[in-house]
Amino acid sequence: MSYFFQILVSGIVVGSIYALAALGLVLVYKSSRVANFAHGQIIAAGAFITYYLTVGLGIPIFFSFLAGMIITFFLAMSVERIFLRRLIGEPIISVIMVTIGLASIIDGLIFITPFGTENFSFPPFLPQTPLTFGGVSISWTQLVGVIITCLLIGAFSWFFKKSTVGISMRAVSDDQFGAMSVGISVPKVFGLAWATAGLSAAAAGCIIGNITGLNFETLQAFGIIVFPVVILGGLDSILGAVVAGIIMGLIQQFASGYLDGNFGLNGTGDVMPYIILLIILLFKPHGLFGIHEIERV
Amino acid sequence: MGKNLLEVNNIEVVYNDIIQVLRGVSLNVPKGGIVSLLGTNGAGKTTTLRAISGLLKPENGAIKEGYIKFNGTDTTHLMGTDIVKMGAVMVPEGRRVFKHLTVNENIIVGSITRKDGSAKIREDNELMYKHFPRLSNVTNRMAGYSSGGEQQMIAIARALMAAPEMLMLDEPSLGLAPLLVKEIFDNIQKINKELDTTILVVEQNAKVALAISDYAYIMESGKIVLEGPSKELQDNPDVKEFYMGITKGGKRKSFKDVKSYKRRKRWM
Amino acid sequence: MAHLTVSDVTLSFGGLKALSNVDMIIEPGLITSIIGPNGAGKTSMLNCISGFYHPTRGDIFYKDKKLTNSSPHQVSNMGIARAFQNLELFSGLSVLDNLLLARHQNLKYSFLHAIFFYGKASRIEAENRAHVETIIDFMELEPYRKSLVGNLSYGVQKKVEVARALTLAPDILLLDEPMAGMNQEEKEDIVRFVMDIQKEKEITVVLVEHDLGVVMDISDQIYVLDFGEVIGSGTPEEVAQNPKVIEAYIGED
Amino acid sequence: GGKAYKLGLSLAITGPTSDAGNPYAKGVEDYFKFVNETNILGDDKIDCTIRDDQYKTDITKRNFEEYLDDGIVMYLNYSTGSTLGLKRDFEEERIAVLPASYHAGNLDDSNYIFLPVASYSEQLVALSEYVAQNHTDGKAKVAMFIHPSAFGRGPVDDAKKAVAAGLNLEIVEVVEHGKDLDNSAMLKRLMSKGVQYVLCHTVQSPVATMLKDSSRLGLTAKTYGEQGKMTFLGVHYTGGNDLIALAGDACEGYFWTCSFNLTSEKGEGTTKQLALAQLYGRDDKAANSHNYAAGIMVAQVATETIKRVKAKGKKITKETLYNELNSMNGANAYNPYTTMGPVTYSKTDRAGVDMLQIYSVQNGVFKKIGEPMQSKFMKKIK
Amino acid sequence: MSANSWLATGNFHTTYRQEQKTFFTSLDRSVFTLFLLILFIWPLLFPLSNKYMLVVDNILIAIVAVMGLNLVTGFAGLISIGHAAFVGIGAYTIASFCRTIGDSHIIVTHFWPVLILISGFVGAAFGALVGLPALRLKHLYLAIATLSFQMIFQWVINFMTFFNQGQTIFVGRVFWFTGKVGRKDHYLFWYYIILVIVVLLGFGVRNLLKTRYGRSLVAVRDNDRAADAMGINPGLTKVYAFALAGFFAGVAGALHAYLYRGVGFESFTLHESISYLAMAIVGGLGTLNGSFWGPVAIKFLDLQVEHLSEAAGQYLPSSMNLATALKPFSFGLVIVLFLMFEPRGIANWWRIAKSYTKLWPFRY
Ligand SMILES: Nc1ncnc2c1ncn2[C@@H]1O[C@H](COP(=O)(O)OP(=O)(O)OP(=O)(O)O)[C@@H](O)[C@H]1O
Ligand SMILES: Nc1ncnc2c1ncn2[C@@H]1O[C@H](COP(=O)(O)OP(=O)(O)OP(=O)(O)O)[C@@H](O)[C@H]1O
Ligand SMILES: CC(C)C[C@H](N)C(=O)O
Ligand SMILES: [Mg+2]
Ligand SMILES: [Mg+2]
Repeated sequence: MSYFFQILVSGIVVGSIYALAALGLVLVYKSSRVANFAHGQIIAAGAFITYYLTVGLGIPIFFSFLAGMIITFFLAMSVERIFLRRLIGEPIISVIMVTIGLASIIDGLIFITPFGTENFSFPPFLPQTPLTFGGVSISWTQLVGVIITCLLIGAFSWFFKKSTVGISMRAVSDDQFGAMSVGISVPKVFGLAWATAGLSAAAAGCIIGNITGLNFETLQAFGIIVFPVVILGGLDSILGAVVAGIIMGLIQQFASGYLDGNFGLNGTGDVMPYIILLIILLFKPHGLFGIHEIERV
Repeated sequence: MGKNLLEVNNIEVVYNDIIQVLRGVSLNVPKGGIVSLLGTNGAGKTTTLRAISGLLKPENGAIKEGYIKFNGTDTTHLMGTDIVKMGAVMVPEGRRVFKHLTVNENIIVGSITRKDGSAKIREDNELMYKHFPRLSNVTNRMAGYSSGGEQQMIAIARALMAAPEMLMLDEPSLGLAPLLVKEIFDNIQKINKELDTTILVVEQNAKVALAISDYAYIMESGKIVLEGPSKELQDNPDVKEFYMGITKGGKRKSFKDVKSYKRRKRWM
Repeated sequence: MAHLTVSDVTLSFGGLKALSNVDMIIEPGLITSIIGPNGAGKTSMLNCISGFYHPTRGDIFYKDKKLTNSSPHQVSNMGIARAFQNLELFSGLSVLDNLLLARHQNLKYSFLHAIFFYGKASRIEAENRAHVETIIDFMELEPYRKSLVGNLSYGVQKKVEVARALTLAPDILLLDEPMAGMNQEEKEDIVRFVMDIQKEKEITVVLVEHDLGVVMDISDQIYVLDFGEVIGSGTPEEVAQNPKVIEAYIGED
Repeated sequence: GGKAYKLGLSLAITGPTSDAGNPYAKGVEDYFKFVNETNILGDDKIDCTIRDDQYKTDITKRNFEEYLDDGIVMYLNYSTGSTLGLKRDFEEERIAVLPASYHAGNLDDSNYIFLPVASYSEQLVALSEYVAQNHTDGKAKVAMFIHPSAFGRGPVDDAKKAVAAGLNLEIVEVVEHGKDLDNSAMLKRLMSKGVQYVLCHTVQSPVATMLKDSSRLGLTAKTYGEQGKMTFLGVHYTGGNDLIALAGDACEGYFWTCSFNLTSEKGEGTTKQLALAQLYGRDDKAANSHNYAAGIMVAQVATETIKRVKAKGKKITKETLYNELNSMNGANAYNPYTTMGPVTYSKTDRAGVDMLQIYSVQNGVFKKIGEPMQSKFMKKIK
Repeated sequence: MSANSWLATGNFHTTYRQEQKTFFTSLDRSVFTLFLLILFIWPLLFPLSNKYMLVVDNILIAIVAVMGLNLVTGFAGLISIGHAAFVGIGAYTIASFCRTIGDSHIIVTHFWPVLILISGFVGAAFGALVGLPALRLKHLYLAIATLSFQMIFQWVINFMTFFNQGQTIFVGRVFWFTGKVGRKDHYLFWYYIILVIVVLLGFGVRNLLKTRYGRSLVAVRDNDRAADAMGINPGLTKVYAFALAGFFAGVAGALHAYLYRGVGFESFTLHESISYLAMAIVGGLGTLNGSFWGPVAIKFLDLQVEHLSEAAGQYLPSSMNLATALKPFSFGLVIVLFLMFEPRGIANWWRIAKSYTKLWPFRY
């Protein structure tokens, strides 16, 4: 039984980290309807920046974590400013392609640094002994990860529901021209969306980096892994990202916990999310919490 | 009536660098007045409003000649946001409410450019429901599900939340049932009186537009072809026939008769 | 025999009843108008007929064929065409292509013919092009033939909507506020088209429109909807006298 | 002026596995530079083009064709996928190839691929033998933690064959890992099945994640074979400084087989390696990487082969080099300073260094455990 | 017709059939024929090294694949992030034959044109299957469904022993009338084969686009509700679009298998899917000639960037890292800059250039 609960808890913990990684995609999509294929690179960049601040400059981890998030915030904002601003109003697919190109550019930049090919790990700064409850254990890193996820997600949910700026960001995704007519600066909204996405990506990068060690390939792959999560959640729903993240985390853990090694199957944790996603989409074509396009003819 | 709040001087607008739509349009809107702009399809009315509110760029259009002054400041090449901040807000053609936002969220968004504190904004928010009591029942519904008339009201309320000095409306009566048209135009008049908001309205429904406005312009093929106080235009026989469907005899002419003849009036 | 019969149709969206127990008979060869306040369910009615919505209850028959659960393309293949209230054009295509698309079901040649584009495909395409050209003439769209629809002004786009529906060569044409956003003169043009469509092409017309002048002048029969219910029907004279209709829709003048 | 002998290397300097490919490329580059600068081949020079293929077979093929067009006499390759994919071209072109992939399948139906060191299979079997020998009570229960691909699965089959051939251990489970962020459940399952040893054959990153999980769950053995805990062991690409970098303290006590000398154990070879790195301004990370050593090693073998052919007064061609490689045995075995033992090739044996050293992480560096060894079962199951 | 058939200007069509022609003037036709002729004889006049011939062949295969992708994504507006998997399906169809009957079986070596066609149909079948979600899903949801297909494809190939767990499955050398095609002529031989296929498929697409089968694709892209009302079954059309794309991909995959004489999963990964998308977009979505420009541009860019970074590496200190980093960097930069300034792709330049000259072939 404790095996089952361990899988359950691990699934939830891993899932909330997925949710955090997915959050950035949701934020960008929510205002601009663009799927950002460079998200994984931003996650990696955020982690590397934080690492450099911590180890290279010797800043205490708490501050470097914050600083890493802030730097990535501005980094993402300038990426939007420089590369995506011109494309406002162009076909979405061209914009998506630009993010793919961006991913390549960031790859190149990271390959110039040692981070591209070498491996690092954060110095341990949390207690190493895990928290154990009745045979189920989670590590401090994971716990902190879950807490940060909860904080960020709570903050963003509030922001989009209640603040005028948040509402205006949703408005932009509904109708850009309408938004402009009431004086919303669409470019500013996009900049802000990217910036906040960068912030959450940095947080996700640090947490993942703490768990897996800092390996560019691994970190950058999260940009793709989170796609089934955001789609399942419904693309523009923050709550959706959380729920879907946890579902995906559970699926992965249960798949590798119960399927692998049985029935001649193996490595199912990587493919199950996609299969389940397809099945769920058949019944819920807008994901679990995605808004239904209001289509009236 | 005061001095001119808006001054459009001889503007020429070109889309995609080749399609010239406005060929020297000039018009003035006095402070506190209601001015209507009438014209045939494709005359360039919408384009004129876009030019005034700095929203040509997203449509790949540009002002090539002439200037626009709002409140004495040259706004010819300003962006939409800045023009809204200066106090000129447009209610776009086809309403364009934010479908997936609730009615109240739609209205709140209108205040994005304001800096005068949340208390004042909340007050105005309440005020909107006084102006449009119909909306107070549906504050939390998705705006996309509202009826055409409700959407028009939402769009106007949203624009009013910017506390504008001048409100521009592009065909507010489009697709509305007769009773609602009356309601909307009553509202427009009330807003003009109570909030002292200057109004520029583009309309196809010449009858109602001329009834509430002080002054009117008629536009065709990118030019102003006729202008004058609304009262006078109402009595102009050509306007009567071609914009209001009233025959020379003063009776409404029947649509059944259009088949037999086809005559067009073009002002040159 | 009645052309199109709507019998006891109810349509609900969650709690909201867009149509309740609506009965209608659309007589062949006539102009039937549906009027009513905004949100009364007029468009929903057209949507039910054309297959975009499926009634929660009740049935719709066309020449004894039940089309209650048909999808839009099936309905249009049966000869019922429609123009939309909120422009649903192929805005990235030219006027010509928009109309050619409406000929889809009339182009009967195989995929292989299409790939090699010999004989049949080429001949049929040319014939259809000629047909489309007559519609362009009829609706006076010549100057816009090659323009991108999305760049046209609202009024012209509305005309293209009607033209496109007409290109389907339907038996019944459903028009949803074709004159919205037009001034007097342009309305007169559209009225002229509609009447020609009915008389010359012998097409049954169902018209949804807010301009009472137009509706009263040209309809043979009118149905008035309010909150999804039929509150009156009959000839224009009958409807104009109906107190319920005056209260809900027309208002005292 | 002397002649220039053309060689080509195609590998992943960017993209997947570039953490290994990058230092590897540096090793090759530096050693050839050294050869040319110190006139090891007299007036003759080696002109080796190095090109990135981002771990994609299609690009590797393109690079290979270009090298052929240029007239290379020996080819250095990298990944398992491309080595297998180009196998037929190697046969047709009759060109000797030294890959960085030690996949046993490289040797099947092929005459021109020369593994620099013992195959992954041989290494995994050797590790299994080590476990079996050093386990004290009864049969050792082991689990395999492998890469979800042919690269990961191949050696497991050989290990199973060895068990069938009498190797005294029990393979309880074979885990193909995904991109898991948490291995707690898996580790607990292995524990509950009584697994005492986990043999890894994959790349560093998943191993690092697993070791971290195990160590925080307190499942990692403090000493080899500790009762009620798990001892982790792994093959070539699971270890090295990269693992230490990723896993930190969590990899204390990790066992690893490798045929290369590590700079953490001072010796004549490693001194030379470090000197070479210093000569060409490499940073510490590259200098101390066993992948750097692996790169140097293939360059050494290539150089040595050319040198021997030259010494015999023959022309340097694809053919003469191939024949020379095949006779690199017995008294002619070659001893590069980077490896644990001599390189021996013959018509029937195209795996180079057969000696394996077991290393273990102690205080953050890999330290030698015992003497170099050789797998016994590998010969039996062939 | 009295007007000069060689000039475009002052030339009016008097029947609708004239408007359907691929070439409006004899000059167009002649220039195009000459162009084709050049494509066929240049390799004989200026023999290329194997490497470059391989590159050229690769471009042609990519053109086949991208033509398909352009049909589904460009014309029908359904973003597909799994196109490489379809190409893979084609390649693995050939591989399956090799696994079951042997890679040098006469069917594989002699009847390869049939096998290529079969691969196309298998691709089409999978295309239709994967297109099924398009009945319900839209936009990015659909795009990610295709991404899922990509992932599942990769997993299955890597998992199944029948597919050699993703490791290379060899394909034997083919025969031509002159006998076995050896290593020396291999790339040249396939150049001609693929070129013929490209020309045939190109004309096929060109024709298709003039007919209901092409127009319906564009209709569902622009407005699928309106298409529905016009009597076009949008669901079926979308499935058909995917099937069409699958066919092209399948053919491309089979060609890839024969050209590389082997099939391994690395050639059909997500990364490749994204490259195909890049080619389609850079070329110009929704244009036929874009399907030609895109692959040429991207592969050429790839080569140039490689040369550049290698050349730069010679002058840079600690060369390798910088030089190799330069590759993804400048590659991404060129694509991004290009799209920033020409989001409609090269086809748009082509259109502009053409409207200046009005004299060139391919009046697409
Ligand atoms: N984005 C655009 N690109 C190109 N041409 C345009 C664009 N928008 C409008 N036009 C053209 O400009 C002209 C004027 O259009 P506009 O929308 O201003 O007319 P309007 O007077 O508002 O007409 P309506 O009453 O029908 O709305 C039309 O001929 C139209 O085709
Ligand atoms: N897809 C839908 N989902 C939910 N509610 C809908 C939907 N379509 C229509 N409705 C509701 O059904 C009612 C009738 O709408 P409908 O569009 O038929 O009105 P209408 O009579 O055409 O009005 P108008 O004159 O403004 O066009 C409205 O209350 C509308 O909000
Ligand atoms: C880094 C590579 C040489 C090893 C890799 N795992 C492969 O065999 O493909
Ligand atoms: Mg307008
Ligand atoms: Mg309606």
